[in-house]
Order: sequence, then C-alpha cells, then structure tokens
Amino acid sequence: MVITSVDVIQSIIDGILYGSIYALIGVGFTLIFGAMQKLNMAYAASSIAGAYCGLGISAVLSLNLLVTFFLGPLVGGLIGILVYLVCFRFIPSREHLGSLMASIGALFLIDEIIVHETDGSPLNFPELGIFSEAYFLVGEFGFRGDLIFVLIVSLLAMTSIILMLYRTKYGLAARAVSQQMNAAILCGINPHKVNASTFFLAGVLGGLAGCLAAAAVGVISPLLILPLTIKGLIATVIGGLGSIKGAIIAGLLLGGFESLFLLVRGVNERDIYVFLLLFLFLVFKPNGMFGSIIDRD
Amino acid sequence: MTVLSIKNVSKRFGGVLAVDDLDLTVDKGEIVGLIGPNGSGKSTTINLICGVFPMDKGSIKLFDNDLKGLARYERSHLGIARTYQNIRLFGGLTVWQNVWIATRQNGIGSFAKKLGALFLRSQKSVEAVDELLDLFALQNKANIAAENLSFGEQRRLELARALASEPKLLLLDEPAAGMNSEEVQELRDRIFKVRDLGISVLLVEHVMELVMNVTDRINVLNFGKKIAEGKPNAIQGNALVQEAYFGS
Amino acid sequence: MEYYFGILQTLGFHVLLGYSAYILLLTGQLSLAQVGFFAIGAYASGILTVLFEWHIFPALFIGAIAAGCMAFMVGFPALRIKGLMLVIATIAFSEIVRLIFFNLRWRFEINGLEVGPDGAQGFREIRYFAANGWEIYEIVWLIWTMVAVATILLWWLDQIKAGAILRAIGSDELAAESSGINVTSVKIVAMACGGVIAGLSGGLYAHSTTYVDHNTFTVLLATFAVSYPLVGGLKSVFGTLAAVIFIQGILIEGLRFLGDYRTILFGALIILVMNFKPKGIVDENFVKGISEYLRLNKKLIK
Amino acid sequence: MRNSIISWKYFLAAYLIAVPAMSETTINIAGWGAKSGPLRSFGVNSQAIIDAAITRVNENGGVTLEDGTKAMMAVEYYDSGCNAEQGIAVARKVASETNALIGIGPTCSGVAAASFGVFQKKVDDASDTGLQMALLTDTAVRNGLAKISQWTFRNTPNEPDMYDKLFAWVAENRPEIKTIYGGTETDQGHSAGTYSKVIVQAAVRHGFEWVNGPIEGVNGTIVEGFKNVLSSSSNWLMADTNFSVQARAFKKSGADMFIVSSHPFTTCGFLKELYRQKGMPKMLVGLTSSSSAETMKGCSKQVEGMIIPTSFAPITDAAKEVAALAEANGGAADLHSAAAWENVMIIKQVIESVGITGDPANLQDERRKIRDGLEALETTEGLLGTVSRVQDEGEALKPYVFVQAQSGNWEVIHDPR
Repeated sequence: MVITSVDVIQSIIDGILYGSIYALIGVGFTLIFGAMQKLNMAYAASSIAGAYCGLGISAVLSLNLLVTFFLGPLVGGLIGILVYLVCFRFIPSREHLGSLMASIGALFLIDEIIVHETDGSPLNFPELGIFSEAYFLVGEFGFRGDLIFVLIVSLLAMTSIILMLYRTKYGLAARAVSQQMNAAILCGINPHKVNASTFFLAGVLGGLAGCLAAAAVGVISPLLILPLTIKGLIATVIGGLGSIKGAIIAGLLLGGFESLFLLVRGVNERDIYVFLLLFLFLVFKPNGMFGSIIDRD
Repeated sequence: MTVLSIKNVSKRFGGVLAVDDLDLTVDKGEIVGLIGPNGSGKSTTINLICGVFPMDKGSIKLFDNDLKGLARYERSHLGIARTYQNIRLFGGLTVWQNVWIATRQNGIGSFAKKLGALFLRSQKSVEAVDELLDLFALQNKANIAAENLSFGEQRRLELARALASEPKLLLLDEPAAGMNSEEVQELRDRIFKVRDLGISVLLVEHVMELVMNVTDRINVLNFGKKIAEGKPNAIQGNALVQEAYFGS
Repeated sequence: MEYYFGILQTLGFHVLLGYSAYILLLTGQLSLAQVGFFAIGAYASGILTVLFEWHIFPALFIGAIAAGCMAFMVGFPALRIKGLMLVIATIAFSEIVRLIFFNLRWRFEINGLEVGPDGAQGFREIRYFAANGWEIYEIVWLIWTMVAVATILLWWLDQIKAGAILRAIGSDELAAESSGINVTSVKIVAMACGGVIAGLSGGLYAHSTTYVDHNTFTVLLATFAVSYPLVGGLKSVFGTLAAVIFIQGILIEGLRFLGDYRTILFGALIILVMNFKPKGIVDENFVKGISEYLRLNKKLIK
Repeated sequence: MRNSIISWKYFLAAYLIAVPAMSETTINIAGWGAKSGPLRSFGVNSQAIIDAAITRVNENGGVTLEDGTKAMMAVEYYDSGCNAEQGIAVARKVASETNALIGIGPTCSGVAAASFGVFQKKVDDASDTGLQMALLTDTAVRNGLAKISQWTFRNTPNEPDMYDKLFAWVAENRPEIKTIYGGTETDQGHSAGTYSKVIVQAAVRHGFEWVNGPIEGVNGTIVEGFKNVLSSSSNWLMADTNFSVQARAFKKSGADMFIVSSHPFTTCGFLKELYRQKGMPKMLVGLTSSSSAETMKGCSKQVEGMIIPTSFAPITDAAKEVAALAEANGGAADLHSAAAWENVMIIKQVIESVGITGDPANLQDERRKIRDGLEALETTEGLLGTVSRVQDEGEALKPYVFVQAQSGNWEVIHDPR
C-alpha cells in the first residue's frame, strides 16, 4: 500500500483523538502523585472497575444505559477511596515502596475480581449515543465524533480540576497538604480527609475515563487494564510529574506517535519505536515537558 | 598557603541572584566564618563549593585545582568534606558503617587496592573509624542504626563522617543549630581539634556565640554580596553588618 | 516428588530474578528492566544449546554475560534518571527487548527438524535437560546451587564495604556522593550484576520450561521481580527468598485447594502484608528476633 | 449438646459404612486450564463440560475395567492460568502426585507449547527424562502442537481442512466475491499462524485474489509465503484498543471479502471501528475461536454476517444436550469446550478397550496402556459425527460446519458432513 500524506495526517488525527483517553488516565495519576508524591498503580484498574460497576448496576436495575456514564464515575470515586484506605491510609507516608507494592496488590485484586465476575469475556459497552454515530469529514480527513467528545471532556476535566485546586478551599487544603504536611496539620487541616477527597476526585475522573475508553472501543474487557496503566503512566511522566497540562499534552502526543508508527512501520514494530522514543526522551529530558526541576539539596 | 579561593562567583536562581560576584579565601589551618541574614547566600556558597549545582560564573579553586566541572565525588576526593544544615545521614546503616563508608586511603593505591577496599576491611580503616568514633564520643553507639540516634548524636556523627574522608577543607553548614550552650562549647572544642589535625574550616553559622569564639576571620554576606570581612571583633562593631542584621 | 522438584525449579528462577531487582533496590532504584535481561538470558542460552548445540554450562554463562553487558550499556543512559522516570524508562527498555524477540525469527534445520525462535510462535524444543538424560533432581540441584551461590554472595555483600556503599546510595544519594562515592558508576555496576543474575535465571528458565515466547516477558513478570524484594524487605537478602516462597510457593502453588478464589486472595494478601509490614516481611524486628534467637547478634552486626 | 453427640455418632457410623463403598476402584482423570486471567471463560467452560461428561458416564454405570467390574470416574480440575510455569507445575503435579490416568488440558497454546515440552518426546527413550503420562488436549488449537511429544494428543479442530472447504464453498455459492483482504493479531500464535499459514493460502487456492495484486510466494500451498502475507495485511495486537488505522486500510482496500483472524476482544473492537467508518464488505470470514458466545456478547450488531468454520454447533441431539448440560453447570459449549466432552468419552472408550485395573500400583503401566490405546485409535465418536485421528501426529480431523452470525446467534449455514 502506498502511504500518502493524507494517510499520514489522518493517522495522526486518529491517534491524537484516541490519545485523549491516555490523557484522562494520565491526569488521574498526576492528581494522586501531586497530592501524595506517591504512585497509585491500581488507578487504571479501578477506573475500569468503575466502568464495569456502572455497566453492571445499570443492567441489573435495567436503567437507561446512558446512566452508566454517571454511575461509572461515582463508583470509580468510591473505589478510589477504598484503594486509598487499604493501600495508603495506614502505611506510614515515608514508606513509599510499601504503598507502591500495596497498590500493585490492589491492581491484581481488582483485575482478578473483574475476571472472576465476568469470566474475562468482553462485554458490549453502550456507545456514546449520537456521538458514536457521528463521523465528521473535513476535506479529506475524518474525525470520530465520540473521540472528539472524549477530548472535550478531558479538556473540561482538566480545567475544572485546575479551578478546583486553585479556587476552592479544598484545593487550598490539598496543595497545603502536598507541600507542607506538618504545617497543614497545624492549621487544622485533616490530611487524611484531604487525601481521601483527592482519591475520590481522581477516582471520579478515572471512572469517567474508564467509561469513555470502553465506549470508544465499544467493548469492555479486563484486557484494557494493563495497556491503560502503562500508557497513563507514560503520559504522566512525559508530561512532567505533577503537571496536569503536561499529562494531557503527553497523552495526545503518545496517541499520535503510536498511530503514526503503526501506519509507517506496521504493528509488530510500532511499539519498539514508541518505547525507543520514550526512552530517549526520558534520558534527555528527565523532568518531562512541564516538570519542575526536582531533587535539589 | 591558600586552601580555598573563590573568585567572582555568581549564581542565579530564576530571578534571584543568590550569590553575587563573591570573593572568598580560606588559608591553611584557618577557621573562617561565613555569616549573614537568612537568604543571604551562605548555604548556596557551600553548595557551589561541593558541586551540588553548577555556578554561573567565576572560579573556585582548591589549592591549585580548578573545581569547575568536577563531580561531587571528585571534589570529595580532592579533600572537601561537609555537613548539612538539615542532617543527612545514612539512616538504615549503623553508626560505624556511616563513618566507614567515607574512609579511604587518599591518593595512594592502584585500582586493585581501591577494589580491595570494597571487599576487605583493612586494619587501617577500622582503626581510623574507631578513632573518629572515640573523638566524637560515639563508640558505645557504634552498632546502632543512625536513624535511632538523638539529634545531638546525629550532628556529631555527621561531623565524624565528614572527617573520615581525610579532608583538607571542612564545610560546616550551621552545625550549632538547635544546640544548647553547653553543646556549643563542646562543638567549639571539636572544631579546634579539627583545626589541630591541619584541616581548614569554613563555618556557616547563625549562633554568634560560636562564630565569635571559634573563627579567625569572618565574611559577612547580604543579598549574595560580601559586605564585610575581618576579625571577629572588628565585625562585631561594623555598622554595615549591624544594618544587615537589624535593618537599623 | 517430581511436582515438588518442579516447584523448586520455579522458586529457583524467581529467587534469582528477585535478587537481580534486589541489588538495584539497595541503591534505591526501582527497575523494571530485569525482565528484559531475563529474556536476553533465556533466548541467548536457548539459541546456543538448540541452534549451535552447545553444552548447557557455557550457554548459561554466555547468556548471563550477554544480559550483563546489555545491563551495563543500558545503565549509562538509564541511571541518570531516577524514581518514577526510571520506572518508565526501564519499562520502555523491557518492552523493546520483548518486541525484538517478538520479531525475531531465526530458524534452521538441525537433525532434520527446523528449530529456533519463531516470532510470535515462540521458541520451542529447548530440551537440553530432558534430551541429555538429566533427572529433575539434577536440574533442581543445578538451579539451587546457583541460588545458593547468589544468596551467599549477596549476604556477604552486606558484610563488606561494597554493600554498605549500595545501601548508603539508597539512603541518601547526595550525601553519599559528597562522601566521595561515585554514585553513577556504583549504580551501573549494580545494574550489570543484576543483569548477570537475571540472565542466568532466564537461561535456567528457558531450559526448564523448554519453550519461551515473548508473552512470558511482559511488564507483569517485571512487576513480580520487584515485588519479591519489596514484599520480602530490603533489610536482608533472605527477605527476597522468603517473599518468593510466600508468593510463588504459598500464594500461587500452595493455595490451589482454594480453586477459583486463590487468585483473588493473592492480591488481597499482598495488600495485607504491606499494611502490617510496610518494610517487608523480613524487616528489622524480624532480623533482630532471628539473630537474638540464634544468639549470634554480636557476630552478625558490624 | 446430647443431640449433637448422638448425631455425631450417627455420622461416624455412616462414615464407617460408607468406607467399603469408597474403597472401590475409582478411575481418576485430571483437567486443567485457565481459570484466572482474561481467558478464564475457557477454563470455566471446559470444567463445566468435563464435570457434566463424568457425571453422565457415572450415571450410566461408570467405566468397565479389565476384570469386567464397573468403576466410577472422578476428575479434579486445576487452574493453570495462561501461564507456562503454572501449566508445567500442574502437569508435574498431576503426573507425580495424583493417580490420574490421563490429563485434559491446557487452555492456551503457549502453555501447551511449553508444557508438552516437559513430556517425554519419544516413548521408550530411556535417555529422555520427560514426564510420562498421556495428555488429551481440548482447547489449545495452534497448529501442530501434539507433535511435540508422543505422549500428547489433541482433539482440536483441523483448521487447514476447515478453511479449505470453507473457501471452496464460498467460491461455489457466492461467485460475485472475487477479492480478499485481511488482518490478524500478530502477537497471538494461533491467530497469526492460522491466518498467515492457512487461511490466506486456502483462499488463494480457491481462486480468490488478494486485493492489491498477488502476494509474493503465496501459491495456495499451506505455509508458503506466510511472512509476506503478514506484511501485506493490516494487523493489530491482542490488547490493542484503537483500530482506526487498520479499519481505514481495510476500507480503502475495497475488497469483497475481509478476513478477520483474531480472538473475540479485538474482533469486536476492530469490527466496531470498521462499522463506524462504514467499511463493511460483502462478506466477512473469522477465526474459529471467534465463533463463541463472547463475540456475541461483545458485538452482535457488527459481527452480523461473519462466516466461521467450527467443529461445534448445537445441531445434533448430542450436541444440543451437551450445550444444555454445559449451561446447567455454569459454562458454555463452543468449539473449544465441547471437545472436552468428547475427550471424556474417548478416554472411557480407550480404558474399556485396553483393559485397566485401576490399581494405583500399576499406575505407570496403565498410563502407558492408555497412551498406546489413544495412539491406536483411528476414529472416535464426536458430537457432530465421526472424528478421524491423524496417526503419528496425535491430531484429529473433526467434522465441522459453517456458522454465520445472524441477529445475535451463530446459525449453521452449511453442513458438509
């Protein structure tokens, strides 16, 4: 097949649009990392679990399947709090590796519960109504309606989170806890409450991301968990630790590069180039795109 | 003989000029004080000497060696040792190991010898460690993890570790912070002992009781600039210094 | 009996894999590259015994060295970065290695049979042990000799200055460097040693299972490799050993009677252990308890 | 309190009475497969059907032993995940720690490739220390696996034959279809192997043209030119979620028939994208493994019209019954799991033909007898009809039908039996 410039641009468009899902997951990782300087490996798993629960509840109560998109985030938030309680709350905060390992345990646990409940078979996921049918043609280029919707949602989510962090009392408390835990405690802030709220917020975002990802693929399966975990982490890291804006841009770029290499080099070599690029990027720019320079004296 | 000479050194962090065109020397066997209000660039100066971050311009020399571009460990090998404002020990290691880590036979020895030091415990290094622990009254704590020491003991251990590398220049970053006056006395005696070993000292300190009694010469910084230099007595009477400190 | 020997084999290469992550964790670096070295060891030694009909020992040796060299080369760029960045960079490395083996097709005929790595179809017929009449206890003996040697070396490491240096870097990199330690080269050497151990483990794995394909060498296995020292605790090398027995021996094999619920319990138990023992199973108190029990505390410490 | 002691005594008495009954010979077999991880449904289905089959054998009086007495059959099912180490561990456990006469498993082709390797390669080779117990696999379907060891046998569909007949049928019945295009999951040995070595060659053999001109080296002979097949196609990986580039390539090719050779998860993901881009062809052909309930659960709308050859469909009375029993046991009968039923029946048949005492003391001899019995079989009775065994390879040639996805069900559209 001859690859034309139209194909190249189209594949980059496809990839960037799909990258908005990576971006959403990346934002969730970033939120938690920003709050606690800790990595929650169970994050993508709980996001998908939120989507599963939303789907399950709507099916059992025979609700309109679109209700899933509200239930999913809600349950995602609750799972977020649960993960906080079992993996972070009671493990001393200086034991970074302890809570990292616990969250890996939670990843396995959530994954296996999903597998156990569904026997691992993929389930049909409600598509985003009119958005999924929509396919915009601009000149020679096509844009998937549902992914444009996902992109808009992730941009909205980013804006509202930034507003929440910088304009609300919760945001003030969250930033205080993340920067000066002891001083925050002296000011009467309960850090556990603040952290739990952050996990809830990130969980809501994750549940939404899980639903949108499943809707974009059209099926939901435990197979989604590992790739989303890895891609979300990559977006977090490339964007710069703690940078919400960075995570979004990095997620989109990751999607774009993936799609481009797929078109040019084929699927067997696609990820080699993506990971090579990632490796080189980290070596030459270890603080990511928007990361503050950390680790001074 | 000049041990350390700093010439025209500047360092900028974003919009702040932390160190501005600084000149400073430390002679052999000298204890030099570096004082100034908070944020005047004292710790930055020490960090520049150790290579924690690179300077923007100027030159720093230890004897005749230009330190520019040298890694931190290379500066240590040349004979610079330091303590930290907020103590940095190897918490999980024992007191004995903390000191042992820093020991080495300076200068001498082939690659094989250096390699051997990694695997064998030479009599010489054991003696050196024991001696230092004795000097800092830590011998009875030798097998305790450093993180379980009291604050005062941690300060002493940090000093012992710094000396283990057989330095020619010792940089002390507020060693008396949080000490009572009795402990300050002890610290003063130890600094004199260090000097007696032939090691020059650059002391950054807020506790005037210590600075005035131990140093041979004092440099005063304000907003990264050196505003005064001289004997402790002279500095005490210096109007500029008083203005810097008390803003009168 | 065969079954228990089989489990001992599995425990053996997981212990080695855990050790390779342990060395690097001592310096405070969480590396998911170990599975890449494991894969290199597995493919390299498998290719040597199958395609070039080498004896097992030189093949294992070359496999381990190849993995060590790779670790050394990757260490230079990778160890400039740390923390989460290093985690991602090492995932990238492992995935590159895995995908290269995914694309590797190198087959020719030996004794009338086409053998060799065959891309996604995997690399079959690595049957050196069975084909040369090795009884399973002999294989176990070989694997556990390696494990014993590695354990003793790593235990010894904690008695000498080299071990103290690794732990010092893990505890405070800046202070270690200002105390005259060339942190970067120590980390690279640690990475290379870890690579050799992982490569050896991979060679043993390939020959014990007779078949490898790229699906074995995923991030999941890399996660297991770092899990062992983290669950076991970094206080002592025996922590990793204990964790492998706990995870592979008890949680995966020992709980078979639980049937379906075994794998669910697996994650839950890891969470539980980390909540009660955030420094790992073999932590300070454990070591103290044991050494007091053995009345060896005077000899062990210092 | 008193009551409980009395009932406890009754219990003991009952137990003592029961003991002689329990000491009667039981014929043990073992099963294993993926009951954890994303492929759990395969293990669940196999186990449900093995259980149902064993129950059926026992209801009919059990299996006849050498001395003419009857013995009950019992099965223990293990979870080996989709993990080579665990598959080997279970194989060893069954071979050395239980007195199971034969095993049924595993699920994944990768696990089979690894665990078959720890079996003895050639029987009676004293220098080969591999395991010596017969294994009759139901699910792992990748081409040619049973050749790894003379102790391993499979009762899995023969894809070269099925696809050959499928394309012959399409060529005859749908003459308007001329050109083909396709893709596969390249990281799955089964999907990619079958696609590149079997399906495309079969299509070319029956006169279909690759849409962009002939692929170099592909002349219709199995395996020939398979590398070029992969590089000419538009492929994805098993965990991929974004198929826009591939779907666009399919659509752009404009071929009459698309071949989608992958497992249910990506089959659905891919078809949904193709549907969204309005690129549906005149005809879709799928991989055997996709003709399962999972595909219907995931994307019944988009898969509509896809044709797949399969060795199982509930079209005979026996097959319908097995499907119902499987459902009652919490599983589903499909081309993979239905083979488990046949396997149990084959095992019963072999036991009765070679003569087994069931005495644990003779375990090793009787395992050998079972193996030789399996080897000697020329035909077996399958759910869809007679299955012929491929001698020396341990493989089977199973009867098959062509099914098509029609409004949420797999309907049989052609029955070549």
